Amino acid sequence: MADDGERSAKGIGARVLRKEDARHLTGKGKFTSDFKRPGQKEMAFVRSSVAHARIKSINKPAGFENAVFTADDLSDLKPMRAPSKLPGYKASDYPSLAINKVRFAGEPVAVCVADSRAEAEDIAQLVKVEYDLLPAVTDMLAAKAADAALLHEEWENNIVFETFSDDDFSKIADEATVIIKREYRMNRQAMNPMEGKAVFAEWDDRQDQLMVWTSTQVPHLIRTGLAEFLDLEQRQVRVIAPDVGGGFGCKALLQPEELIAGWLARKLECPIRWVEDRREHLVTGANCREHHYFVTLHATPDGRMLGLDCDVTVDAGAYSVYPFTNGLEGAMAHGNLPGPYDIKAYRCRTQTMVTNKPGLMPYRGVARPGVCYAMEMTIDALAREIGMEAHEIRMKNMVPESAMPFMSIANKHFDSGNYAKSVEMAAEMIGLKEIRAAQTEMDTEGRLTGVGMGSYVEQTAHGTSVFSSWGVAMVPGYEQATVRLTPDGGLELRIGVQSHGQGMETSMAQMAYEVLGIDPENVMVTHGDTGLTPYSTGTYASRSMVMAGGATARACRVLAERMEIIGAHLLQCERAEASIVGGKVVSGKGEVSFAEIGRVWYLNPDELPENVDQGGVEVTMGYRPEPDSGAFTYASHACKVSVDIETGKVKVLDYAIVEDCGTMVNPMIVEGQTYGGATQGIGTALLEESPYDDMGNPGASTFADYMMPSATDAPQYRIDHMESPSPFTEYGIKGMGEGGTIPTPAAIGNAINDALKQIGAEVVETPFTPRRVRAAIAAAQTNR
Amino acid sequence: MPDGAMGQGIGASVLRKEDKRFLRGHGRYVADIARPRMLEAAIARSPVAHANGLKVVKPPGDEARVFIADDMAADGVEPIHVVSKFPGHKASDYPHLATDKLRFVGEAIAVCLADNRAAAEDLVAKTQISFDPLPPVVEMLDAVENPPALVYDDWGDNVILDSRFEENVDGINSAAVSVTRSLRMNRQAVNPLEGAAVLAEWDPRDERLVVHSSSQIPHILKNALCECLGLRQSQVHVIAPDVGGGFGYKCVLIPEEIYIPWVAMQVKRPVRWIQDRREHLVAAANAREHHYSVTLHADADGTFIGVEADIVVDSGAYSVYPHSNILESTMAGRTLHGPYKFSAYKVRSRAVATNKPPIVPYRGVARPGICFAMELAVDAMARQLGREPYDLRMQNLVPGDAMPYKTITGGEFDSGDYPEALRRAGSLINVAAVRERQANREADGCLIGVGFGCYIEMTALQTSAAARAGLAAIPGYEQAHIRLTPDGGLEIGVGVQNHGQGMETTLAQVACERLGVDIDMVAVRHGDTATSPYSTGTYASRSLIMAGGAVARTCDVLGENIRRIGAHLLQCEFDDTRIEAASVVGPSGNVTFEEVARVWHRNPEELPADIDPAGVEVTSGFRPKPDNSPFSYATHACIVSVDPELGQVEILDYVISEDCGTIVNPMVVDGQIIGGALQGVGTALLEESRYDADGQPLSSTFADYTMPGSTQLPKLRLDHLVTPSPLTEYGVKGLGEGGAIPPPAAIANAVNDALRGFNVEVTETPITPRRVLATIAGE
Amino acid sequence: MKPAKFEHQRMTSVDDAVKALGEADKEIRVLGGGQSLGPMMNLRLAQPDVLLDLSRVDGLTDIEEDGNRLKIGSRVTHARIEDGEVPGTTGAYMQFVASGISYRSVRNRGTIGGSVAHSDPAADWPSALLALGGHVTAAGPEGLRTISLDGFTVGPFSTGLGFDEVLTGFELAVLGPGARWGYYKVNRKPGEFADAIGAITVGAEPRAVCGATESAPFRVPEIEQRLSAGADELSVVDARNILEEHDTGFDDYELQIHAVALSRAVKRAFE
Amino acid sequence: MTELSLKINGEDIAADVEHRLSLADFIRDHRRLTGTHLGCEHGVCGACTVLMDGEPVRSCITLAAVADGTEITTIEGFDDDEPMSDLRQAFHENHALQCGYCTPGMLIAARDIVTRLPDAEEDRVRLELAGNLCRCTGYVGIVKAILSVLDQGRA
Repeated sequence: MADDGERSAKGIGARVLRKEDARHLTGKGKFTSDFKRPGQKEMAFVRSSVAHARIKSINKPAGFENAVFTADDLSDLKPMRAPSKLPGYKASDYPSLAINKVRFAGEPVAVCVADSRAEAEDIAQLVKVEYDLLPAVTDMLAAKAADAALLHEEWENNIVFETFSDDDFSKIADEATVIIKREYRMNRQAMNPMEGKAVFAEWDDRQDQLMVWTSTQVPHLIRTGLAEFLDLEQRQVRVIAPDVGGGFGCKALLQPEELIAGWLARKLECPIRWVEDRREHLVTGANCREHHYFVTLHATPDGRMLGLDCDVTVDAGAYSVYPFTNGLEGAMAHGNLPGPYDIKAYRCRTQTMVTNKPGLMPYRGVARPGVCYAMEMTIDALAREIGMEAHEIRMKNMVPESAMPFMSIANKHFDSGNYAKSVEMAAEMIGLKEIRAAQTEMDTEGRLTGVGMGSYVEQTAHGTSVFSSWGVAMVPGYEQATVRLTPDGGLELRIGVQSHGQGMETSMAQMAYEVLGIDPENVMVTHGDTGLTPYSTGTYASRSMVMAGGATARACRVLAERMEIIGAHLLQCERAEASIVGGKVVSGKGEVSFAEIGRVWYLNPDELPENVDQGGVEVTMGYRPEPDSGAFTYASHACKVSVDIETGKVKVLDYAIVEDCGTMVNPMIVEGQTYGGATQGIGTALLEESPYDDMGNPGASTFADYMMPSATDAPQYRIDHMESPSPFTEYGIKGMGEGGTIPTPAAIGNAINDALKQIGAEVVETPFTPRRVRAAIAAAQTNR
Repeated sequence: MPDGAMGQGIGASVLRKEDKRFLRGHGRYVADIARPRMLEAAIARSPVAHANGLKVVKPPGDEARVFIADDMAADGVEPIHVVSKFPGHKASDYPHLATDKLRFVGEAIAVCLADNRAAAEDLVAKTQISFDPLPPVVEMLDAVENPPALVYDDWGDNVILDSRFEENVDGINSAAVSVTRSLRMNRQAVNPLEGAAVLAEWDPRDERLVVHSSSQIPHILKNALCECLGLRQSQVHVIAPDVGGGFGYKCVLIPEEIYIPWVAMQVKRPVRWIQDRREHLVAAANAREHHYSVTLHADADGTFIGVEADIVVDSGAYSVYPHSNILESTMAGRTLHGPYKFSAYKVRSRAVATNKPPIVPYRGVARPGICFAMELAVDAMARQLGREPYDLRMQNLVPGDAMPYKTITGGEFDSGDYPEALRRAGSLINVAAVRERQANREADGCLIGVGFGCYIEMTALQTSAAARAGLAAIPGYEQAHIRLTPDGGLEIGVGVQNHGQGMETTLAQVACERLGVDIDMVAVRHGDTATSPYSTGTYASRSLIMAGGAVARTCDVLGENIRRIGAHLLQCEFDDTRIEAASVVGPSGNVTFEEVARVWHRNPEELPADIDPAGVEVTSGFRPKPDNSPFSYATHACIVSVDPELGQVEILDYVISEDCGTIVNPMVVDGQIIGGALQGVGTALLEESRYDADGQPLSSTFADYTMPGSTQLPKLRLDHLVTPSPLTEYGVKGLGEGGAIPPPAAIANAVNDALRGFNVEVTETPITPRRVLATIAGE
Repeated sequence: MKPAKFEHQRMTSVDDAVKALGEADKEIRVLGGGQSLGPMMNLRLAQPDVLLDLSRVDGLTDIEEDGNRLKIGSRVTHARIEDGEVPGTTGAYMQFVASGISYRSVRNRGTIGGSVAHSDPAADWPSALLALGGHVTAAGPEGLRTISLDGFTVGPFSTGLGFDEVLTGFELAVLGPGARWGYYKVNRKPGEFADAIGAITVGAEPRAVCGATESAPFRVPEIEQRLSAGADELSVVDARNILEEHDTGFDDYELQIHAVALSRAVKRAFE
Repeated sequence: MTELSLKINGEDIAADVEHRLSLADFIRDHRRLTGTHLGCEHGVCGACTVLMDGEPVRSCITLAAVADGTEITTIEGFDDDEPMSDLRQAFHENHALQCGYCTPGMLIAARDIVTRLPDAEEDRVRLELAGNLCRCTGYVGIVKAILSVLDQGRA
């Protein structure tokens, strides 16, 4: 088990160095944009220069009529449509190239094809599009106005989707005499994996199949979508995700460019490549995080939180993405707002609005950075109000370990863990007492110091029942893994999820080692290829290690049984006497190596026993946790910041994390995921923003305008682990890929507000830019 | 038995799925695949048949673009070892590139690389080769009896294996009549219209070698690459894309399949080699060359007693992987009996090394030779006894009621009615009418003859037999991998390779038969070691038996999981459901596979609790039980006209009555048989790889090597018996090779029938006009 | 994105470049290190027809002290200045400025002349050199001329160079050993363009520059006077008040950070 | 088209390329050395960093035409380079990479730090790294890896 100190050298719990490193360190990784085929052509897009307009005309430049394609030319390409069973959800079409109307600046209007990207851009520059401008809806709150322009004219308003749950607050009214009201905003961002989107499509006549290499987290879903909208049979599409340079959610969805590349490859009978450049990403990929909250917290004067009342608005942009829709974020906000706390009364309304911006996508953490930020900032506001330490309020209100498993007020089925302990440990690590002791002094450059915390629970690897309750069209079921013993005794392991930095080529091999004792070096993990791997909905929702890891364990166990039968025969012993130990089949009579079993099955089947399984040494097996309500990872982050009062600039000075993702397969990878996530959270908190002007023009289209966290922005994190195995999953693993990013905006916001409390200023809008911090200080100083 | 009633299942003449791409020129062969920065290879080859002291001087300035055996040795590349467990077999290594000794004209010496083939050939011209010539071993009988030299110095002789097959040898003494003949089948090249081709690249991302090769056995090639190059299995990916004919030539490893990938690893760039026709005709003249001294013993009434033979097989210079250089000689020795009953057997068979390209198992493998020998001996016996050859055959064939029948050499015929096949062929060719016609002179002065050829073909070599033969690749359980796609179609992965046999269609038909899925919704993927389960590949007429059986069995497993989902959706008991026309049918209604697929992939919340988590993607396997092979058989009969002045032979009529068990696709079966028969006509009348006394090949272009064309064979008439094999799924038997087996025998017998007035016999293929005239002249 | 088509011409002499500029009938740009123009071309924000590449022109990469003038060739890279090739107190000042420009791999290519000629208001050299004082040297059809740095930068992407002139270098004031300097840049992250610059030198006479404005950097005479009068500090409030008297178009936040930049530059100068 | 002759990873190369072609696209698409990555094409992210005459430069905003006569080293060209070997091992051991996209540029920048600034401490390392973006790791492992190589050098 995980915490008994008996960790094996290579199995679960071992800090095995990553197998995938070797190729990346030598520049031998292969990303989609690295593909090249003789005769290939490249695409460049003519994108809408306006946010909302009717298209009057598109004029193809003379001489290039056959190199430019518009929606009219692609009339047999169906628009994307992601249905949802959520009551009241309004489905809409997402055309790959704008049809009649454009709904955000950057929307593809026409595609140009040439031998090189530069030449395709030359043509794109010559395409003239005339627009009839419509009023742009650029703010989600303004989108609610009765006279707001309609994005989808067949609707009566701009609301895509609403959720509402009410509760009787009278039951707490007597006790809850402290009422805290706040308004928060988390602004829009782009996810910015270092490799943008890229697709390479080629029609393979031999297989009668469209081959699509694409930078995706969900190859099987892309396959399904491509077939659906290109009107092909599923067997006629094979999707391969080669090395993927980061995803973080924006590669978990089908994109118009993938469909268009597929369409063109078939139509033009040549390979087609498209590589999203950074400007395209920043303009058309500004698609996440944008939430607005009105929060009212009802509490007792001694810090007991009793009631939570919230109106959430989600800016979903113009279109609904396939397959997860734009309804997911609102539903998740609703279900996650109360976080790890045991609250008596909960009322929540979420409204998801369409606006003239790119369609909302689920970015790492999905809705939870927003809800955690709203909840945790409000807790600190309560703490300041009643003069209590915020971490004490947290500990006091969290669901206790003794109550596990616990059904939360938002119907989350918490499986295990000691939430309050994580708060206590994080406060200790950051040195809360010492900071308090030194806190009042401003340093020589006019900087104030503050400390803040953020806690969360993250539902991970939630399965069929949960996704089905969200009404999405693509519900994950049994995750599968295929294992194959090779003739030399190696193992091929095939999984339908996709690894793009998470180190699954290593951690899944560790899983195989745990069951079979086979050295991870001899395990080849194949992923990201619909032709080679069993079906999977892919990598998202922090699900891969739990799901594909579980499936790997199950498949390895079936294979083990088959190898034991062969081994027993070779050892001339009873089946029951043979077992797998350390990568061999062992009995009292001796041992047989896997290589020997491989040799017999493949090269000398004359030596096989009669009772051998005819399925051989290749097994596909599936897995789903039972119950499938998810394994809940949780953590508390604590940070210390300095605020330059004169410039408003914030610096993170120290950062402590205490997390519990159940049994850790590879602690090194767990830590890497956490640090990376937290740094993205720092981006959300302090730097990253995709602003729009009133016309809906994007204000950040290069890395000069859009600030990404650099090495100077990230602290040297300190981390500690708790390990409460999930009772529901294989080996007690919980998902953890996303969590690091969830509480960071809250922790940093709380630390800033802690620093500013003597001035009486509060920040309430991310990113906490120098300008916003200065504005908060100036407002407080004016009020004084 | 299934009758194709569904329109697409077993027995239906479904039009081929693979046609679409070929008819539009969109097939994808190795030569159609290019890569950025690819280099092309040309090979410097041996100009002599036998020499030692090889020295190579690379072209000055281009040393880095030329690779020789020393370079490979320095890198630790292992030569091809072909092990055989056969006692007495003399093992030898097959060097990828010649080391010190040269053993045949065309043997590869150096690989030269350039941006295009022409420039690579320029480098070949600049590569200096020197050596000390040795006397060549050209004629196999000389090689045994009077060797001019030793192909392998340390062997002491040139005999690779001397094997004897003897049962009740003394029984021969009771024979009343004996006839003896000395017969020869000459060397050929296999000549698929696409020659060999290899494109190799090292994928640095996965540290994996990716090899495209025009191969029938991608998985075996992968094994060989691992062995020779010291790579792990996970480091090799072999793809056989569209393959332009194989016929056996591509079911063995050729050196290029090792050294081209190795060279690609050295230069870190993709390297392609496309065999040209001249290379094929010179370096790959490697099939069929047998010599028989055969004596047939019979009772006075013509009942066969025994056969006695001394067989010599010219196995060329090296032993090929995985089938070795003794497959032909041992198969010939063990199964010379053909479809006939014998009580005594005394056969010696020797595989002999010569300075010619190494022998490979060409369509029919040994059996065209033994059929030629046995059937010519039968006709000779008939003439000796004054009997109709037809009658003599009828008298001696194993009868249907004897099935299953243990042969004198220990084999077992599974099923069939051999005499019936002869009867039907006889009635179609109408022997009586020929005899009548022969009584009158032909207006053009030609002579008419009728001839028969009967054979049995063991199809789908099985585990125990292959193990006995000591082969390097022993087939076991053949596997298929099948997945239900999210729209209710099927993707089937099989490890065999389809190169004209129509398996993308016929294996889909098997799945259709089992599950009722429209074959347009079935994708059969093959020829790729990554997308398919392991298989020893396509050879020995095994694919439809083995892969077809595996598809059927795997469909059963998949079908059960589908039924479980269907039963849940129908809210009925599992046992009350069945599968019909891609639907699960229950007492109260149907659910389509599409619906089942939707539930599994997109809405698993609708799945039953007892679902097998293995789901709708299944790998399972098949092997006949017991571990025996089904035997196909047929009788070919033909009428020829021989021009006694010019020696030309014309085929006037040709009939085939065959039994390959249950027919999956009659159109494909007919196509295979006709194609095979025309290759047999080539063997009988046209094709020959001739050598001069120095071992120099004389047939290096299609001007010297005559291929059968559209005029060589009149419209064939085909008749099918269907005796399902008790051993296989649906009773199918293999049939890919059979068509090529008896034409040399049937045609030679017809020619001899025509020439019987001269009291002479042709005894050697091809039966060229020169040979016919020489025969008539008594030379 | 990729650049629109252009012709890249390798110049072998300044005269050839001047000639080419004079005769041009299309958009023609001089290419220095290309580190500012490169991104703009990649975004197709700049679409010149011809680029004149000066990398093969001799004599533009020299650094020499000549009495009270420091001569620096236009093609001297930021990295060389960062590595201390410019001598003396001026060198120390310039070293500090250079090390804050973008990132090392950009500084290896980017040149001081290119930066000043490109005249991005958020760039460092236009402000930093204005605070130092001296001249730009430019080659034109009439030969070499010198242009005072005061007023050389006119506005965004606009300088005192004629259309047919090539910036060949600088003649800069030499700060004595006792001279003081302070340079403070407000930006979001290291290497990013400045949101505000305060640059102070106190040599023979004090110079104070407010940079990273909407337009050209400008000298702040009120601060220079205070420094001349012996002030060794400047409060943010005072700086705000002074800047408010200038026509800057700053909003409150911009005013604040420019005031802070000047205040802290003074502070650094006298630390 | 313009003619180039340069050395890439020790190999003499002559080529005829479009004037507007970037050094990065020349390396990647023409020479098929795809270890050099493009992350922004406006000189900010550092993924495309290569050595030109021994110094790190941004290949995305450097024209191929300008590289005429220079010596370029890409990530594929450091097989026998000791600082790079040390850095690779340190990156591996410190989990300094996840998706691998920024890694080639990051390594070349790191090599510049350890060779040019042997005395650098953590703050300086972070400052020098500010021009190379990594979206995955939070820079924790990268900074540790570089510091460990610097420490080895100082030991």
